[in-house]
Amino acid sequence: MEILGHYHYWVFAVLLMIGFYALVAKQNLFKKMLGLSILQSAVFLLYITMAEREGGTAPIIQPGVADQLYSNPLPQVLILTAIVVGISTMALGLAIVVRIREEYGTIEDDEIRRMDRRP
Amino acid sequence: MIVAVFGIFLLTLLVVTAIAIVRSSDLFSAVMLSGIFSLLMAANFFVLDAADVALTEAAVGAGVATVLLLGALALLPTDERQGNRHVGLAALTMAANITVIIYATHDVPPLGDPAAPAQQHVAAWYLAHTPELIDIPNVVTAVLASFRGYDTIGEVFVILIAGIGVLFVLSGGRDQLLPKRPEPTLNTALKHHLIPQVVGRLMIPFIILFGLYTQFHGEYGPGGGFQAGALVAAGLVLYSLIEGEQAALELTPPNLLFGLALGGALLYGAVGVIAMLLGGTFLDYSVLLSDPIAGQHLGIIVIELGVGLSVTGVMLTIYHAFASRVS
Amino acid sequence: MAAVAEIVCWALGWVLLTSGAAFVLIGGIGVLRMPDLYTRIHAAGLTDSLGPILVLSGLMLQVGNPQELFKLAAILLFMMITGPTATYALANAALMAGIDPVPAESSRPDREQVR
Amino acid sequence: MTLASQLPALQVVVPLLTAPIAAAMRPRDLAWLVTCAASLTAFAIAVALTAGALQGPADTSLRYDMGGWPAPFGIALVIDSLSALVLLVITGSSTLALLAGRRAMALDIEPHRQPLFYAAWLTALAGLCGITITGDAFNIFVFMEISSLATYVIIAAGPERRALTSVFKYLITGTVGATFYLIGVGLIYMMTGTLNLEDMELRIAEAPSRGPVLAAAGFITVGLALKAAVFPLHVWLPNAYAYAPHTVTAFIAACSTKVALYVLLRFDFMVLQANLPEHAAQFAGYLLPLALAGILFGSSVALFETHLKRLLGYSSIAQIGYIVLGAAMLDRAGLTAATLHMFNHALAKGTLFLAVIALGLRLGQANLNLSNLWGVGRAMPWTMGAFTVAAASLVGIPGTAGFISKWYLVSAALQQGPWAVVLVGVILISSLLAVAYLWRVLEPAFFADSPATLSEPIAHQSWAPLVILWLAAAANVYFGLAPQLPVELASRAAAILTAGHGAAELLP
Repeated sequence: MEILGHYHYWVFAVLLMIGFYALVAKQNLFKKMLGLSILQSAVFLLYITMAEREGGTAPIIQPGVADQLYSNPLPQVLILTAIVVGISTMALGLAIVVRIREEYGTIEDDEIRRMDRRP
Repeated sequence: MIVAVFGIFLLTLLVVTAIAIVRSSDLFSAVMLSGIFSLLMAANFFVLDAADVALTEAAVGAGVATVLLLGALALLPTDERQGNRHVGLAALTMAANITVIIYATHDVPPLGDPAAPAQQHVAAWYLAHTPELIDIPNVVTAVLASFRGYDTIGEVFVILIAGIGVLFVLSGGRDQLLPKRPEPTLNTALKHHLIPQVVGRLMIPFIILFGLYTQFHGEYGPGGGFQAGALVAAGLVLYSLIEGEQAALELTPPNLLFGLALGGALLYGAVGVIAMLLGGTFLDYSVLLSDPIAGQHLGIIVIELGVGLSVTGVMLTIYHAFASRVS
Repeated sequence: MAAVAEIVCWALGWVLLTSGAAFVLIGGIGVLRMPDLYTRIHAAGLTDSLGPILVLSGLMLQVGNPQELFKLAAILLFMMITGPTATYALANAALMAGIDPVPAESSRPDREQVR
Repeated sequence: MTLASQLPALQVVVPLLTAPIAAAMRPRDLAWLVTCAASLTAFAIAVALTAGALQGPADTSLRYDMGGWPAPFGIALVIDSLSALVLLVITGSSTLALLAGRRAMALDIEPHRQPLFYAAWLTALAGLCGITITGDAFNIFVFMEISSLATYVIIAAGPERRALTSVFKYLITGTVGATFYLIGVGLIYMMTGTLNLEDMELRIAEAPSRGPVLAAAGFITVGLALKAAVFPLHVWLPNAYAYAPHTVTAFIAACSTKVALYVLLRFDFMVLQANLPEHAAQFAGYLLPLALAGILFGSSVALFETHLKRLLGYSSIAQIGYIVLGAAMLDRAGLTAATLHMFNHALAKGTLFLAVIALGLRLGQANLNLSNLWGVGRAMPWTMGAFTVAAASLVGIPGTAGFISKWYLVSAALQQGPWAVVLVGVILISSLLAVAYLWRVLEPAFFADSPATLSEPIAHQSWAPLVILWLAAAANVYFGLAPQLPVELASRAAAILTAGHGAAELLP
């Protein structure tokens, strides 16, 4: 039962770290953006997991059904917001990456660093 | 129990996909995999009884995000030069972080626990009082649009600033903001491929119809302005892919799209300001009409419309900002 | 009588679901085992067309209410239109990109690994 | 409701809703005008709110229920002395930078991009005000993202291509910081079932287990420290400051890291430490050494830096160290010093960057290496005069605002028992280093022989930037001679932060 009850949280931790690894270790700026989106998705998972309720349904009130259990609407609302924030960040980040490519001719971090060091 | 077992299957796939995204050196495959990642995530949200979030993740994460990534990738080199840096540092932080999180979560309430604090207090209040205070079936929409409407206006401005930002950043070093008249030869994409063109034309009206259904059915079922905006935008992106960039820009001129984005955000804000003028606090829809519940309904419909317009406008503006650069 | 019909629907539904799942599985194995892109598309087409058709028909037999039946039918129609189109677009794009099919006599898996 | 009771909402709504209007403005000059008007209105509202916060007892606070829903169910705005002080800093620096920077921005940014730029500026302003004023943990995240995205946009307006790489690094760091904050809020929500900060404070004590809350405290502290550029998480800051347009630097250097620090203080002291005594010791145990290291590191690197804006950026890292140091003392005196230094450092650093705007108009955007500043003091005596006043304030010369907060900081440090000597020693050494690195700017500017590198002015000199610059410099002196207002606000803020706080006597 311990495994079933907490597996979601472990996956949250693992996804978070996969995203983090891509951010730290990958040189390619586009790959970093993908890593960032994995990182953010991991947090969505955390919130939606805590909203789940055993025997519940999606929080859409069914008229006339007494004693129906619903999952928690609040974290779902928060994550709707967070998803939109995520896509906004990604769009802006991609625009910056495209401009970096136009100015530097590459999107590999270490090459850019080398070009910056040689003024 | 079933949920948990099924969840474990989906989650394991999710981890495998995430690893594949990071490891893949071909960025095109990485983008496709990230689309799969979002779909798996959406399926997972659905299993966890979060219908609205699942719909949003599918429309935004798997749909719009993939289109944006492809649009950007068309302007970028598509293979990653191999070679990782700081691997030791990354591994160390990862190990430390995983330990902290697993320590933190080992005594949190397990999945689905009805006695968990998160299920009490505010959440229980929302579920109990939405029927009498707002009287719409979808509690997610009620919380999103009314109880936490101030968060949602912030969200609209986040997406608006993303649109403004993409236009601003991509216009660097150019003499115009928005593509006025692209080359006729540019990006004629599927013009000469009969089957996708015919099928695409067939699908577009249905996609937009579904978008409108999502927009106006959001009080009763999963949906709302964000999902609708993303769906309508997806339909119009499909149009642009089939008929070419130029035809799409003639159908929806860039100024119109940007105007929609600004106008949607202002419409949302105007509802709040009108509520202030009528003697309520900002975004207090109850004062809009003499009957508070009718006022709530009116307020929610109008702000959801504002959100939908703004999201459609911003998504298409961003798409065209990338697509019109491909030469 | 109604009860018998229900049981028949339920059983038939499970048969369709299971066979649909089997086709999806076979398609998946095919994608891994086939030697070149075009044959792999063929295998993937199986997961795109026959699999969902069987699975969705199975589900349609099992749900009772007409609203859900309609939704499932709409999804089925949608998949029957988009699936083949996607397969076509993929094959067409591959051909345009200059990927040649592997000739029949050399289509051994080990050859694929060398390439 | 009266206009006065609507002020908390208007503080955010005015700049927020003006942003789309500014983006649509034609002709383009109107965009600047509209932006200035909105920023001035926001400043006026902040002044009115401060006046309100100063009336009545020390822990007085003004509340506003968004959407008419009561606090834990809706989103509440809370204005007390602490948020009033930060609001003054944000709106003041935005207004001064806008007024002083019109010409510089007209040169830096092509006319057709200007409406978008000003819209982003207003959104950043609204986002920062929104973070400061809200009483809801998730709402902080939303407005943090608004302000961050808008800040990335206005930094990316920088004329050199390195602005893009700097802003990309800032984007990654900022998003990771915000994500960590979001994880922390999620873990606390799991344990308390609420998002309202005050409600959280009450319910955390009843949390079924401590582990998740402590981990949440870690995530929130690290996330906000990333945003606030607390050493050693500062790497994004110097380049982001250096390659942004000068006007943007004047705005964000004065307030964006301060706002992250403000959230850190509010969250840590009011929500976490009040209920977790062991967390107070952890907070001090980790942050005190980091603050000391940051002070010494920032000042030392500034000593060898050759680019004026990067030098000032490293100096900011040291100054952020002072603020964290004050907070890590955990007592009222330390917190008073920390909040006071937020105000005074914003004043001094803002003035220095306003002077940089004027220098940029004369020398060109890119020529701000120290070697290009030779003789500039004689060519531009008014600009460099104001720069000198602000530099004196940054060092902490008596008679300037910087002296007041250094004085409070040293007095607070002296109460720290056996550690007092170390703390005071570090503060004194760092002040000496500050004298040294600022002298490296001022000495050649005034006394070097060769003004040969000075080319013809890039732009026709105008009086507006100088007037604004001297206004800011005069404020540095005024708040040094008559510091009642910021001191009063800061001591009230410290009282609010330590209220109901059993850990005030816990020393590291």
